[in-house]
Amino acid sequence: MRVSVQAEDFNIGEEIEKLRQGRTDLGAIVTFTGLVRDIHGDHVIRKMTLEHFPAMAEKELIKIGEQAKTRWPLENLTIIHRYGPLFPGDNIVLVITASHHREAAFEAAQFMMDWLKTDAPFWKKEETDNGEHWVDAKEGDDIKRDRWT
Amino acid sequence: MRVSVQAEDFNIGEEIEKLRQGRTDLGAIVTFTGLVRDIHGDHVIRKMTLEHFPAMAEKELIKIGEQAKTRWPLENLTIIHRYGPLFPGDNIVLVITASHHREAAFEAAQFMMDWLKTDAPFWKKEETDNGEHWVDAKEGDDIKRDRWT
Amino acid sequence: MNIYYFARIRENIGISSEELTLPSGVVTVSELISFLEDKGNNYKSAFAESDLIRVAVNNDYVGLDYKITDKDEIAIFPPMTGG
Amino acid sequence: MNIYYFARIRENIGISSEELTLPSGVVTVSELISFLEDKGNNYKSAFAESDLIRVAVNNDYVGLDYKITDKDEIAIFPPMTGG
Repeated sequence: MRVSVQAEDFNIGEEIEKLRQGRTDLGAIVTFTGLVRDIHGDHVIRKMTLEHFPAMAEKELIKIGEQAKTRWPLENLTIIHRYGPLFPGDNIVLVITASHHREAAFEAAQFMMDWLKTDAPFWKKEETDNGEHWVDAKEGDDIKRDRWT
Repeated sequence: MRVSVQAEDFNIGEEIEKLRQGRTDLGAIVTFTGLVRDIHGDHVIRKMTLEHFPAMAEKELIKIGEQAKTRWPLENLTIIHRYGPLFPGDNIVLVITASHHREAAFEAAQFMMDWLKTDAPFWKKEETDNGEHWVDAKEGDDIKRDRWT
Repeated sequence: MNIYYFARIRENIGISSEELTLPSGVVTVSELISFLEDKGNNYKSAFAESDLIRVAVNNDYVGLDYKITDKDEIAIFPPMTGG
Repeated sequence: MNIYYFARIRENIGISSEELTLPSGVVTVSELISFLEDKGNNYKSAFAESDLIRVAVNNDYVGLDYKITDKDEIAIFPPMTGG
């Protein structure tokens, strides 16, 4: 398991290489990449700043990864979450799962994304054509997370 | 939509770049990569040869991509399927979905993989420590495909 | 008509394609397969399990009761195992 | 005890952390928040909606009825919006 909380960008291709390197037992690799969109609702996004709680962020990502590993037969996984100022088109988050079977890889990636949204200590602030504001947590996100429990 | 049936390997990182290049409207990118495993059941796999039906393969992949587009709000998608001799650790198939929202990207990728397994005209032959044989279609694959209908 | 074979069925029969004039009395895919089975044991073993036969006519999947003509391009193959 | 604030709550209060001696009579997180609210309108607005408060003690998420001690590190923040 590789977990990283970082300001720098990540390279998805390189991260996949790291995780599969020298291995011939993987049948399925799923990646999810979350990106900054240029529109949110009616507003144009100019910039998105991600604040995080350094003492907890990596620990919580590891916890989510460990949970996924107990629920699905994963051979390997990667979670990278960025913080700091980001712009439309930029990468925010990357989850990679590797398994013998495609269902496990898909489901574990979805599971981790659902939990990340509600349980990883990160907060998004948007700078829009209508001023700056903190992104509200969506009630739907709790529901998505709780379908796994 | 980019669809390719090819003998050559593909580079996942480059394929993601092609699909997102110059765009700032994508919120979620999901990739699925299917790989040749070194074990199948009790047997060691030395080589896997993928036979295909050239006149139909690309057409069927396009059809599956079009279906995914009518069911989910996808901004872009890629399907690449290799044929010919492959070895453990090699890439077989790549599906990429890009959407504003993560559920659409995840579900459309799963949908396309389920349909590919049963409806794309490719056949796998394995060379194992126990001789050569054609891989049997799994009944479960039909069930997985049919859950979408 | 041209008939193309793929994968296990191609190997069982021993050829990857053949040209044929639509035999009289043959209307459906299923009847074509019965006709081919009479050509020899290689065909018989190729088509032994009807559950494991898939057919495309002019590059579209069809059922065994699909009606064919002498101008059709027929492809016969086992269930797909791609992906 | 040290208290850390994040995101909207940090901005509402105007500081990112402060040191405090556990006030007498304060046992739970919820009571600590009530105590802080009395310090001024910046705290009141930060904590106006109790639904929108999340708390961690010593880097573990806890509920509002969690019992705290003077040695704890408290973090108070709005619902997370990462991912």
